[in-house]
Amino acid sequence: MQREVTFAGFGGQGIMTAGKLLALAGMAEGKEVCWIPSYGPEMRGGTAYCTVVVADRLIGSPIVNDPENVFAFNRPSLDKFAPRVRTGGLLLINSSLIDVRSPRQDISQVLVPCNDLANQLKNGRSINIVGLGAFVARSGMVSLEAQRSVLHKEFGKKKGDVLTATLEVFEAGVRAAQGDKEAVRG
Amino acid sequence: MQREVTFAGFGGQGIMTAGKLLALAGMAEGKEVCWIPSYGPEMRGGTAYCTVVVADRLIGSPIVNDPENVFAFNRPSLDKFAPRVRTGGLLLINSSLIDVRSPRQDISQVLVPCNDLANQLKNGRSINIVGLGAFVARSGMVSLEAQRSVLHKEFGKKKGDVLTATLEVFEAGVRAAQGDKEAVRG
Amino acid sequence: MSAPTTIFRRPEALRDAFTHYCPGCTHGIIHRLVAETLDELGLRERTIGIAPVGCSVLCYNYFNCDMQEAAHGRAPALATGVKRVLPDRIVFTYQGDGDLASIGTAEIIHAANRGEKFTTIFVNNAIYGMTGGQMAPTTMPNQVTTTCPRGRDVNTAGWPIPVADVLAQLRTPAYIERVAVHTPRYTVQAKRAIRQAFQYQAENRCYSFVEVLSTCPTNWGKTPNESVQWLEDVMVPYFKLGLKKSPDRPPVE
Amino acid sequence: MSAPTTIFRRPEALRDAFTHYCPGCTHGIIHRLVAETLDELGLRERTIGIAPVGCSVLCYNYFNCDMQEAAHGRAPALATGVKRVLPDRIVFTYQGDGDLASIGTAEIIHAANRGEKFTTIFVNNAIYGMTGGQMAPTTMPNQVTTTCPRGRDVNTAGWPIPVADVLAQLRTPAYIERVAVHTPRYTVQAKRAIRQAFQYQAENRCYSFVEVLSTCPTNWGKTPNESVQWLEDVMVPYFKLGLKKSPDRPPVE
Amino acid sequence: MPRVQVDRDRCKGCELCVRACPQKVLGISPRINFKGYFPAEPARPELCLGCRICAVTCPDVAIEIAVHGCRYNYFDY
Amino acid sequence: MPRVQVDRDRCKGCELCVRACPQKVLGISPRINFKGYFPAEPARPELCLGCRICAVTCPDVAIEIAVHGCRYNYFDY
Amino acid sequence: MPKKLMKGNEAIGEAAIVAGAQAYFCYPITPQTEIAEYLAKRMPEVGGVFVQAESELAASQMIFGAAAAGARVFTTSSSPGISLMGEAMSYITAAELPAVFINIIRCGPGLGGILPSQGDYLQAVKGAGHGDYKLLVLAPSTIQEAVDLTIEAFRLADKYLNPVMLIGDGLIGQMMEPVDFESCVKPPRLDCSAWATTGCAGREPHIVKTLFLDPNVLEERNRRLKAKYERMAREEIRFETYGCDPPPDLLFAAYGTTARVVRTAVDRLREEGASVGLFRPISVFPFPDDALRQVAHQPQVHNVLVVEMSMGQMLEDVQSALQGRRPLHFYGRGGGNVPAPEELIDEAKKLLGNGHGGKK
Amino acid sequence: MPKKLMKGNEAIGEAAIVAGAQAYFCYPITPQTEIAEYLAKRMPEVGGVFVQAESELAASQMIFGAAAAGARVFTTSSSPGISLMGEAMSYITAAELPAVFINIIRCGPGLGGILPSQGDYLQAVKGAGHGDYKLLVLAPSTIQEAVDLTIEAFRLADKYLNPVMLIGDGLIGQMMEPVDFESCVKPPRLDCSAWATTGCAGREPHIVKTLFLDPNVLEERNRRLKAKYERMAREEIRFETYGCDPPPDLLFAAYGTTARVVRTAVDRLREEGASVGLFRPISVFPFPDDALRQVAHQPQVHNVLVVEMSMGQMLEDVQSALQGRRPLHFYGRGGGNVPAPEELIDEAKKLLGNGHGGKK
Ligand SMILES: Cc1ncc(C[n+]2csc(CCOP(=O)(O)OP(=O)(O)O)c2C)c(N)n1
Ligand SMILES: Cc1ncc(C[n+]2csc(CCOP(=O)(O)OP(=O)(O)O)c2C)c(N)n1
Ligand code: SF4
Ligand code: SF4
Ligand code: SF4
Ligand code: SF4
Ligand code: SF4
Ligand code: SF4
Ligand SMILES: [Mg+2]
Ligand SMILES: [Mg+2]
Repeated sequence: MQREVTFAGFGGQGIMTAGKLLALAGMAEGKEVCWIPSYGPEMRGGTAYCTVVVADRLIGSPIVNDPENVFAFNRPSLDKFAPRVRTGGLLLINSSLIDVRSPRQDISQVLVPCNDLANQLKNGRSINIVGLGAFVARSGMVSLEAQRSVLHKEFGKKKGDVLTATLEVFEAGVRAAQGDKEAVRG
Repeated sequence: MQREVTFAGFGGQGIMTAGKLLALAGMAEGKEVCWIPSYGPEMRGGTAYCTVVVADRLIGSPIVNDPENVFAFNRPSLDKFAPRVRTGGLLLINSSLIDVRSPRQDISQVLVPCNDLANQLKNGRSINIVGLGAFVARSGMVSLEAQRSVLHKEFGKKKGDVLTATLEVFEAGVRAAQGDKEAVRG
Repeated sequence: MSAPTTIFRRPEALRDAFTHYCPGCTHGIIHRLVAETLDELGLRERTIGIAPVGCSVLCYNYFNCDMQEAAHGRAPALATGVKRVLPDRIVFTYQGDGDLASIGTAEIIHAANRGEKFTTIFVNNAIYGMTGGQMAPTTMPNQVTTTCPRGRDVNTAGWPIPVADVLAQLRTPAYIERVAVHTPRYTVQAKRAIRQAFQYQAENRCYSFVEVLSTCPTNWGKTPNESVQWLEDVMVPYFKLGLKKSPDRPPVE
Repeated sequence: MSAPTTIFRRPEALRDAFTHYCPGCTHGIIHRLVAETLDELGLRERTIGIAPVGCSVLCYNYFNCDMQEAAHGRAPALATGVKRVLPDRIVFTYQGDGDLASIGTAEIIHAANRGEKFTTIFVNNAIYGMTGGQMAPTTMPNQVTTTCPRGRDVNTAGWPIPVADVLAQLRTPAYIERVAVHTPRYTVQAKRAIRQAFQYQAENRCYSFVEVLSTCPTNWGKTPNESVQWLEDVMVPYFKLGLKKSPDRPPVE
Repeated sequence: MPRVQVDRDRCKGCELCVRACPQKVLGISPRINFKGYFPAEPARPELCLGCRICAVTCPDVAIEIAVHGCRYNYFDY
Repeated sequence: MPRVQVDRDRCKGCELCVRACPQKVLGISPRINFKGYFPAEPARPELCLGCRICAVTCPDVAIEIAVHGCRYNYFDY
Repeated sequence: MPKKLMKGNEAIGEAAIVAGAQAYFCYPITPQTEIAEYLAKRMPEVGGVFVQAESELAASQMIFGAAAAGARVFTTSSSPGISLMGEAMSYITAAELPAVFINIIRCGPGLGGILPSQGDYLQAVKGAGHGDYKLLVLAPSTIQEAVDLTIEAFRLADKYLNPVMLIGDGLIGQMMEPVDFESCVKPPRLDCSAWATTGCAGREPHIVKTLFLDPNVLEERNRRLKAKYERMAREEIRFETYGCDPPPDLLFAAYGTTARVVRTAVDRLREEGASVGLFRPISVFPFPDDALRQVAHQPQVHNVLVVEMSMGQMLEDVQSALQGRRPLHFYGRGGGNVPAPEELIDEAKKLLGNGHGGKK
Repeated sequence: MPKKLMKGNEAIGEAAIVAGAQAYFCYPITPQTEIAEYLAKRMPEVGGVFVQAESELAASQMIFGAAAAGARVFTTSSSPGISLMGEAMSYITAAELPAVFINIIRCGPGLGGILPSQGDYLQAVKGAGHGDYKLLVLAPSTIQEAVDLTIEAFRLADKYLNPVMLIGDGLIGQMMEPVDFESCVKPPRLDCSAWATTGCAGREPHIVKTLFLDPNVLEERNRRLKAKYERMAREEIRFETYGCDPPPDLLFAAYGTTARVVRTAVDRLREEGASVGLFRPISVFPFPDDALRQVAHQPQVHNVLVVEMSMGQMLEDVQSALQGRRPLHFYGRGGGNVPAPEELIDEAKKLLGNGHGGKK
């Protein structure tokens, strides 16, 4: 069994970190994992994306052209990756910044207002964690417990309320995905 | 038919030029010629030598390990090259600077007091031309006429009495070789 | 009422392209000054620019004149090649501090010393921008970068190289000046210097070199306005601005 | 009558080898000064010298201490590698003007600027000796060489690079001096400077650099004594001798 | 009267012009532009002197300035 | 009395010492040495001051100087 | 220590530390700069030397100096930077010193791009520098293998007194995978007291050099190097086969990340019943030509398909090894494109279509 | 003009002038410095550009700039200097510009020595630089051929918009032979108005670059280069055979000066009645592998003996070409030693001794 997701958005949205946290959760579950970044031109700006593969045996190709899951954090990412989602796969859309959906009928689409949720919790920079919560909750690619314990481990060392704040936005994401009324099934 | 000579001596004795003049004479006679220098370490001093090949067909190997003729202008050159002269070949020795002969019995040896002859003619720097005269006269590798005409062509352009002086030492060399009483036959 | 007169607009020598530079990065200002100069002196159509490797590698897409892209640090060698075979054209290199003051040290010094008749615009932003913020030869003492995470230690990495001052020690006649573009007051001076540099070239006088202090908000980890302040507070006192050498000065002191 | 006292003899740090240098070439004097210094300061047994590519490439056969031979121009990079891993050893590079001021420009400038704690002996003989007399960056105006057969034309080849002066512009503390060895009067000064340079290194103070004006009778086409005169008449007036920088001066002016 | 114009989609919202304008003419728009930046805009256009300081400051040549009638050059550029 | 000694086979006959000696002690030997050079030799040894100028001058460290008894250092070296 | 999720570049940096590297000299270039950034932090922590050089050329010469002084040293770069190290490679090999070079290859030629590539294979195995010299070249295909081979590279450099190069395409540098440093063994400290330039107290001076004016002496050294490479060919061949027992109808040959893509294609093709296998060279110099022949020349093998992120470089070695005895096919991607398993499956099917073990 | 007795280096310099070279950038190094010295005099006489650069690296980048500006340009060096030009070779090829590199090879690796060698063969034909690029490489074996191929190099560089390299061992540079410039044809001036950067008056700006951020665009360029090399392999194969009709029992393969030594050995062996011949590649990239196979795979040919002044470099190309179908032998000299005819005769006799056409 091999599962994949591509997180895509602006540079600075924390896309890469979200992927890394997910991969760590996969590892915590004893799975094989692989995190593959896009590393664009040697300069600032533009879109960034990463793909995470979690599998129960050695991972062959790190290149996944038709990922099972895609999370588009901004419009250019939606345009680029929505057509690639594998038939039957899942497309998550950051509805705070994207006001359209993919015309595809053969995939599931879930809208998550990442920026709005993060802003509501006065943690505007954590849209990636909101997204991670929503993605894990919806895809089950790793267990929520594994993901939470990774967050504890990674943010526990940070000073101040970082851990609490992070868990808060994570759970907001989880709830959004679980209680999502706007989900569109293909 | 292919004929070869190696001229060897100190850097500064004009060895390379003598070889070049010989090669030009070969060319003037319509032969194939090749002039191969030793190009030692990237620095001054030490011994220098060059080999000239004159042939009536395309010259293959420019490397001649057992030349037919050798002209040793100083002692280290004698030590190095005398053993290599082909059996039946000719060894010319600048007896002004070298007071020994090769113990070999299978070659001809000719003594030419190059420095003395040059000095006698107040042209101490032309020991190479003395040697060239002696060599051509003795070996017949090119004709004396061809060699003389090359000297005319090469030194005729120079200002002053250079040509006259050059021809003078050349002829001294020629005479020395022709009238050599000390020649040792192997 | 008469039609309005536009008193500030994009120069013709700058293409109408959206640049890839980060918000507030002063590479953009320097581009504009060069382009304005080419327009004002009427040089654009006989100019060949050489792009470096660095954030400004893509300047070949922005300058509206013939352009070449060099290998990292080698722009002065390319420019030498171009100018020698096309002596009546205008040639300039546009180079960052990693490009010019690190890997390309030999090339810039020798082009300047041969007195190649081209112009160099040297963008000193105290960091390697394109590769994500490593230490440059011009990184300030104690400045943190990804390859000096504890701040530049002058005991092991040395002091920032004052390139313009070093080049000015060469005896070959040249025009060398250091300027900045972080506020309009400085930008006006920078414009004058860049114009002067191209002017000398157009007159076939000498090699000309303008070092421009520039910001890199992204890799300095500062907002554009904070960056302007940092440049003023930290870089300007160290990298003394002004004319370092002029071709009117005799070659040997 | 008591036994005679020898008041001048070959230093221990100079092997008893016949050098390949041409008659009258002052490379030999500079070798001796370095060797005497190593002896006098007691450094020989913990010294690593780096030979250049140039006439002095074979100096690894002459100095009686550990030696490495670098690629052309790269001695300062090798020295950096050695000194960084063996900080308590004494390291020096011995380099010619082609080696140091042409192909190795970037390496010398950056080693000096990082303040690497080694010593450079820079032999400026205004020519490429080893390869048979081509133009060097320090070849004098109008001097004839095989690659400037009409004499160095400062309009196309630029003026000779005054390396010591250029390096002195770097802000990193260093000891930099220019000396000559064509007559004993100068040689005595040169010896003092070389000793000072190694002294600073032994004290772990700074990078130290001594530029030594030297003759190349063979490629200058002059006798040794004519060469001495030419050095005095032509090189000394241009390459100003003396202290250019001392570590006691503060790094930023 | 001078007129300062900011090209919304060329502006990267760096705020250099905002700080540079001696008249505080410029402010930041609350609406994101095509490239995802919050661009500058003339918030108090009536105060503009046409001094060109903002334009000289802008790294993205996003500002154009026009005047009606005569104008005074505050600095040579 | 100072004694200047030239190592015949190490000397390359460059004549730098000949010119440098203030006392004109040194001259060039008419006999070629092992390496093919005409080496320097003390022509007027009795004039030698032991000043070491010749030795400091020699690029080939071919000169050794010894003194009997006390000596005066003309220069520090 | 449990497994750590690490970026290839950082893992390589840590591996060098585990291997006891004492000095690292570098110049930044994407996609390998994280090695430098990581070591800028780590080297001082372990008392090692970190120097950002003025160029790749200088960095490669600094390791020359430090290696001659007896230190365990390395440098890293990516394609354009590696092209500036050819001089040093030749010199260090000539001087018979241990040193490690790492090339995280990006797409070329020229400035090219920063995306992954295998376009520097020939440069690595045939020689960026001049003269008769070779590097021992290793090509990992996972981050763990990059770690293991980095450490191995230091050991082999010492064993042969010859530089060793690790080549990884950009993905090897940029991916994250879990790595385990627990089983890593630090190579013993090399005894270099017989030649290192450390000061001559109590012994004769050491000279490290590459100039040999006597042709016979230099020739002798040339022959010694040659003998070294022949020994490597006997002792250091490394490769892996996958799906080769029983012998496949179609044999893929690929290395590095590309080999992983092939592996996925092989898995999928085999699920569909196709007879395919993979031969993966790990040492690319010495190239496992005998081993490849042994697999490929079995009668069941009808076709060989080389896959590379290049226009065909390892292809030359495979071609030479196969001696024209099997039809040889090539599938290459360039410009930073990584072949996808689907492309390889399509390619394979074309070759299998002719009735030899293809999907029936 | 009658034949002139010229040193190879000077003849090459003159040939470049005859070929219409407009600019030459160089750095001195033995054994090719005479090219620079000759051109320092000659270029100004013909209105051309002569610049002594600060290094080989700079010289190679100067020709990059000048080539992009539309000039006919070249540089020359010897082994260590060539190792500093790998970056430029990769860039100039990527930018698809014509330029000529000349390597008068000395013995290596490292500083090595200055005597003749063929030890940079692999560097020349496989790639000193990074990325998928190739030079067209020609190897003369007489001074006249050096002249002819130098001129040809300029023509081919224009034809393919790709750098061309001439490789000669040190003897090619240092020997004197008579040369004839009369029959030389200057290649026509290339029309580069479509891409050269000469100022954009009256047209859109030209951009000469090698950075292509879009992988598909870069891949497309990679494929275009590859197609170019395939075209070279069809159109530019050059070789010579000697004593191959009827097919010899023992076939020598050698190039450059070495081929001349072989020729002498062949002559002498044939005088003794032995059946020997020579295959001499003149273009070494593209390598004449088909042609070599056609000769070597004839049933009469029992052995192939490669002779090089190296430890076996062209050997790799011959091996690949022969496909293991003929026993392949190697005789190499290093360190600056040039094989003598006698050595080759001895070597040949060992192989001929087994009854196949040897001296009876
Ligand atoms: C030979 C080589 N080495 C390294 C690099 C990687 N590289 C690209 S840009 C750059 C530095 C850019 O810094 P700078 O010149 O200061 O320009 P900036 O981006 O700051 O404007 C480096 C090291 C390269 N492309 N080529
Ligand atoms: C990369 C490289 N380029 C060129 C050379 C050839 N070369 C050897 S020494 C030398 C110049 C020597 O001149 P300098 O450094 O001034 O030393 P000198 O002989 O004058 O003491 C050159 C160009 C080389 N060996 N390696
Ligand atoms: S990284 Fe720095 S230099 Fe580069 S564009 Fe951004 S701000 Fe400007
Ligand atoms: S060539 Fe010049 S520098 Fe070299 S040894 Fe001779 S005189 Fe000295
Ligand atoms: S022109 Fe002057 S006053 Fe008007 S907006 Fe710009 S800076 Fe402000
Ligand atoms: S300076 Fe330019 S880019 Fe920056 S906010 Fe103002 S208009 Fe926008
Ligand atoms: S010691 Fe002085 S006086 Fe005596 S020979 Fe030497 S230079 Fe002359
Ligand atoms: S200076 Fe030395 S080498 Fe020269 S002549 Fe005098 S003793 Fe001989
Ligand atoms: Mg910068
Ligand atoms: Mg010199």
